[in-house]
Amino acid sequence: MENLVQIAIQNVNIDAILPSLVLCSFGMVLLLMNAFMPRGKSTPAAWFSLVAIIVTGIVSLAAWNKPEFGFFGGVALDNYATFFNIIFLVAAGLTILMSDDYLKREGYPVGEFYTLILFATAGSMVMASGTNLMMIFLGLEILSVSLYVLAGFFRNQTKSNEAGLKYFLLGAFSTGFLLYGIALLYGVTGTFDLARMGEFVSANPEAISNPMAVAGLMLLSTGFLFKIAAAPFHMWTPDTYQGAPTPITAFMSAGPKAAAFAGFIRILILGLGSMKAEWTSLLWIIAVLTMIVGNVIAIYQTDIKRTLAYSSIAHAGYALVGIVAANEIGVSGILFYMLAYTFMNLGAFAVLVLVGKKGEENLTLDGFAGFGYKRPWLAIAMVIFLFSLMGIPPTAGFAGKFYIFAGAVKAGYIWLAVIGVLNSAVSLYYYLRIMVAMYFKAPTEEFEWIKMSAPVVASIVIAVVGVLYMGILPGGVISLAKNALF
Amino acid sequence: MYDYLWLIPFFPLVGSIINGLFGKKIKNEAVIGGLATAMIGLSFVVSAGCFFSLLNDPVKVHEQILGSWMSVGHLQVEWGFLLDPLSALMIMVVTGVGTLIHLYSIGYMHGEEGFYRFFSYLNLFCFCMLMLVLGNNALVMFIGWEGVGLCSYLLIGYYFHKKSAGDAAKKAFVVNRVGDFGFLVGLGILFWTLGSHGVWTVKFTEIAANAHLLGAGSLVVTIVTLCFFLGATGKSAQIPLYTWLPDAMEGPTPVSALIHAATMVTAGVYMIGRMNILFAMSPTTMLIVAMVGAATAIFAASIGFAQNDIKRVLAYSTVSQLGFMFLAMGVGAFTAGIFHLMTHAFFKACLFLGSGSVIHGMHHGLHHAHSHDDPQDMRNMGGLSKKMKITYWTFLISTIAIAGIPPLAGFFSKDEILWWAFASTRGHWLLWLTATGAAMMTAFYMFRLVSMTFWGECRANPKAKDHIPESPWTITLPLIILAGLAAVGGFVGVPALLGGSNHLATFLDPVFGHAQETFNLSAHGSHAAEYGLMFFSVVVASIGIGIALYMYNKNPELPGKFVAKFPGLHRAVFNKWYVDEIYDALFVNPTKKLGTFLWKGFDVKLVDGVVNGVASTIEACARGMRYTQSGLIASYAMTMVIGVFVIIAYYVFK
Amino acid sequence: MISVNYFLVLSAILFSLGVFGVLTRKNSIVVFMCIELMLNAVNLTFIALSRHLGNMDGQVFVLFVMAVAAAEAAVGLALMITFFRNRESLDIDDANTLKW
Amino acid sequence: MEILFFLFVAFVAVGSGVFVVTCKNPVNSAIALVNTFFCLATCYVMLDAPFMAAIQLIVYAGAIMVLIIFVIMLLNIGTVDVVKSSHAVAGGALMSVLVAVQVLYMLNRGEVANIEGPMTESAILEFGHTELLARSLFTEFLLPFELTAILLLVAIVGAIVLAKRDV
Repeated sequence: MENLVQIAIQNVNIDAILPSLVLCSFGMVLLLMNAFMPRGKSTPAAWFSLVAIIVTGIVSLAAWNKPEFGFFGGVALDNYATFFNIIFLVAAGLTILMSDDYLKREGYPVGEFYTLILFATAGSMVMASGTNLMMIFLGLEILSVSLYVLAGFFRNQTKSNEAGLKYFLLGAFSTGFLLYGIALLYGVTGTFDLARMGEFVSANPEAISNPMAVAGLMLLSTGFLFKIAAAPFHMWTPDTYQGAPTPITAFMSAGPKAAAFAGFIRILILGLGSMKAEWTSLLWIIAVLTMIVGNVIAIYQTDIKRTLAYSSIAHAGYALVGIVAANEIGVSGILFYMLAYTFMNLGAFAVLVLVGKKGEENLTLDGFAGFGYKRPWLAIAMVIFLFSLMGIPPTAGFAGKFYIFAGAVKAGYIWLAVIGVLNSAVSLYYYLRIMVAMYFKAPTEEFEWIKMSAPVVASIVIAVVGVLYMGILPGGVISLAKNALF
Repeated sequence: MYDYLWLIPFFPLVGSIINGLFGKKIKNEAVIGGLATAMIGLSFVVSAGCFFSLLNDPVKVHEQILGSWMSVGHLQVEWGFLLDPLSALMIMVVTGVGTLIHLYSIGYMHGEEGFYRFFSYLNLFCFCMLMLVLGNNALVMFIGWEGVGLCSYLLIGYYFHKKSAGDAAKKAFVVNRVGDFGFLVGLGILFWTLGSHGVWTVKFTEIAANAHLLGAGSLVVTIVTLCFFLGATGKSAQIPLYTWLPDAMEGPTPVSALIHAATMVTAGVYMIGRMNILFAMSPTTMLIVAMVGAATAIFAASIGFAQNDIKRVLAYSTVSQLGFMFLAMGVGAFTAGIFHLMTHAFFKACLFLGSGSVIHGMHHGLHHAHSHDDPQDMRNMGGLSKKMKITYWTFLISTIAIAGIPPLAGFFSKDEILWWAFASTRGHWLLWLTATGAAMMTAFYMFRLVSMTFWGECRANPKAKDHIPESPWTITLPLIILAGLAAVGGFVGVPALLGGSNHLATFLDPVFGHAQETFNLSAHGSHAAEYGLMFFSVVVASIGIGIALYMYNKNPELPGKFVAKFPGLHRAVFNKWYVDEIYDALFVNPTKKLGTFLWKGFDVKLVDGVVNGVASTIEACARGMRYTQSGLIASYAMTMVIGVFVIIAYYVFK
Repeated sequence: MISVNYFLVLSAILFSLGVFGVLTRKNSIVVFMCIELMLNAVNLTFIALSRHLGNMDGQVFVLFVMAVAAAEAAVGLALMITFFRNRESLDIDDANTLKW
Repeated sequence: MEILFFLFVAFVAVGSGVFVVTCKNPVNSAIALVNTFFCLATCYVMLDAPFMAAIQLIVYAGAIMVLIIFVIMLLNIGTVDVVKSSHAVAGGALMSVLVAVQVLYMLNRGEVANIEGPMTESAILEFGHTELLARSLFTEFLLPFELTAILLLVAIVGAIVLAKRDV
């Protein structure tokens, strides 16, 4: 029995889980803090959680180029994980910045909101650093359970309820498929550990053609594609994104999506690299379908939040192109794109938070009429985000798409790249409508004063800087992303 | 001097930022306009410095690298500028004409709401255009390429409270994006194909140096160049993507002059010039370029016959002249194309600004008379030569220039194009004939314009008649300078036949010479033939002028008779040969559009047809697909199960 | 010791039954119970495979799946309660304000 | 003999599963689901996993199902559930049959790996199932075990935030 304890202790490497550990600790302290705070005061919680994000960020950055492994190979805090950790933290930080005023406006100043965001981020980190299906699954569940709650956070609002319930039922349903996939892969390879799984599959090539392995791969992909919001598993996305509180929509479209990509890429390349032929051909179709579905349906939307929800589906499609390419440029392109998307999408949502009125009104195109002249600075920021979403140079969105499509072209998927470019031409249509409303429409009614608060403005400024920096000088970030490949 | 290259786009950018951010606070028009003009003026000074250094420099290609932008594998993309004779000439045109138009705008836009916005956009446009021209690789060029589209969008929609302006702006942007898509796809294929030969690059110099890897006349090079050409047709308003340009006249007149005549619309021509070696490698593409150019030239010219809006005539004229440039590029007369680009920038800018001056005066007069007549309608004009002397004379000079009467600028450039179209190794007499016909029409409609506007009796509202003033000096000074350039600008390219030495061709030889030598692109013919053609084109132009004078000046009632005699023909021309309607019938959802068609009569536009057609198809898809999103959890779950089933069925059972 | 395949087949049948329930039931609590049925079917697969392969990993995973199921049950039922408070219904077809 | 016993258990499991998805009354469904859980627990015992069987009963039948039944009672929705329109049922039936056929086919064609790990029958007899499980759980899977704590914490916080009435 003592042997066992020794074995366990030898393998406990706190450094390998330090970022998520720190974040969880902060989360628990915050939980206690909330318990003793007077009700209806969430601002201290917001600031505290920002501190948590910053401290965790420092801790994460300290791990750059100093990979740590531990827990019987279950955790790898390598550069890949660190890069994604930073993405999650940026997403969470920007979300927290834009949330406080929003929560007050909507009448839910509840500190637990931030606790849940912290835990969701910790779950994402576990997904990014897990090298074991069990770890990745648990990270995914911590993330999902937090998100179910956050999506339905406004418990008296019908829309929010509905968003939470839909997300929950469909998410749990997809968990069933994901688990079945994991079980089948376990049955074929006898392990959950990705490295051992990879060794086993390459040592036993007949496993590749084993229908159980293939079915396992596909079911597992289904689970992840659901979280990524790829067609045809995207159906929950628009409804949930529209109904969820706006900052949470922003958060969901950036952080958790990146987390799903992080886990998915690691599983595919590390664990199932030998089955590349299968998963590239699957994801090829899925990517095309996702891009088309997202972009085409978005055209017919009038609610801006819903439009952005569809656009986020389309962006998931672009990022999937990078997985199909599965080469250095493509995968580092995904890392880059996820960070870029975090900035541009959260920025756009931050503007939406400002423009919206209580009860999420004002989020149709009319709400933006004449915006460009009434609020020129905000409008310029919005234009920058929209440009980045469209993929117009010199913004981060262009650079990201460029890398991903260059990766696809280099891997020989030229048609995929062409379809991608064509899709981003289509996407122009609905982004442009927002710009037309902002610049070429007179305000329909007297424009209400937007209450600008420092934190939201800060989040917009950070996002603008991020988008422009990554667009004009993407070299730094992309070389980091390249270093981050495992 | 070359170290200061980066300053050229930098100045307008600074001006744009300052005006954009602080213009609202500055308020003072003189400061705002002065600043913007000074910034582009400084660019012009630096450009001139670079240009003249280059002129006396034996090394003709200079690059300035500011820093690394993106690196992808072996591909290094830099923030870099390229100065060679072609870009040197272009920056001179852009900054020179740009400065004059900025100056002009101070007077023209006086008192407009959002004065600062206008100058901010205008400077931003210059920045983007200079990035386009100076970029040393295709991606920097693409920034400019997108950027000019954006600025054009913003400026066309400047009068945003007018719905038509917003629609026109959107149309221009969307059509341009169709072209941009072609550009990107072409670039992607080029990049990939060169990459498969081990050369990963988007730099123009390296593309030119390695183009031979693609193989002359190969299918790849044809596809690549056709994609690029699609990009060019979007930006330069060629068939089939041309009709955004006439609509773009919704923007303020200086914008029409700068963007939709002198600079942005020539970007396509410039791009073909940049990639000349690739185009030279594909005779098929060259032929298509030439045919599209010639067709556009004659087609747009014929539409110009029957327009009554002064700016629309000029817009169709621009489309037509751009057609000439493409024809030149298509028959291998790269120098002639660029030459015509330059002279066209002078006289067309002058014409637009002149029309602006006329509109300005008419507006003033009509305003005085409290009349709501359209100040742009030529049927309300006439006899303005006495009221606006400077405007009249500069306008006339430019008109003669565009008509191709020697020794004004348009003659030399147009004649060179016609000669190449006839005698080049890639030319054909049909191309020549079409172009000559277009030249005759040009002379005709331009003189029709002049006589309706300036000659004869004034048909304006009697109260307005006496209150049409000449414009202030900020407006007339640019007119005088541009008219001067339109008069003498042609002498840089006097052909050898007339005792000139064609400085321009010599100057541009480092850019085009290689391709022209390698692929034997030259025009050969006897001197007699050359003289003959030259003479013939002058005669043809004169005939055009003559008819116009006869119909509109001597016998003002004749056009009416003509219309009465050939009503069908006139209506066909008046309605732009019904192309719009054909497009509609083909592309637009017939049931939905039938009502609109009957309601709007014959006034539906071509690209509206295509754009709306494609858009409505996509929208129909969107509408249909949207209903899959039923909001019902069970159906979502069903979709997921079907998805899983299909995926597994395919992979497990295949 | 009977063959692992028997258990796998039983698990597959239960899984499909769960899918059937999710697709056809309207009461969200029942839908959730059907999802639980699916998860249990997978658990059986895990344990059977674990026994067959002779390593404990699968059974440990089942422990975690149970924890996840418990967590989801708590959150899911809370969501259903709030939904019920707003709509006086648990019918998933009533969750239809967000669409198109 | 064992096989017969298994078949019986399987039959009961599937039968109660059918009840779960067809009973109109949610309470009946819940009871049927508990029955299925019992059958599964029996299967676990047959698979030499008595500890898992116990956990199955305690956690699933004991905790989760009680929670579900509690909520059903709380919301007092005894018999209101209506089954969907017949074509929805037909579609669901078709798809689930297809999925079943597919999975069975896949199981038929596929092969489970033939690895004989350390957890043999003799090992189980020697150390006991619970100890083997604990060894695994507290060494190799220590971290996931800790993570479940976070997961449950999140769930508790979330449930409280959602379900309480006042802010």
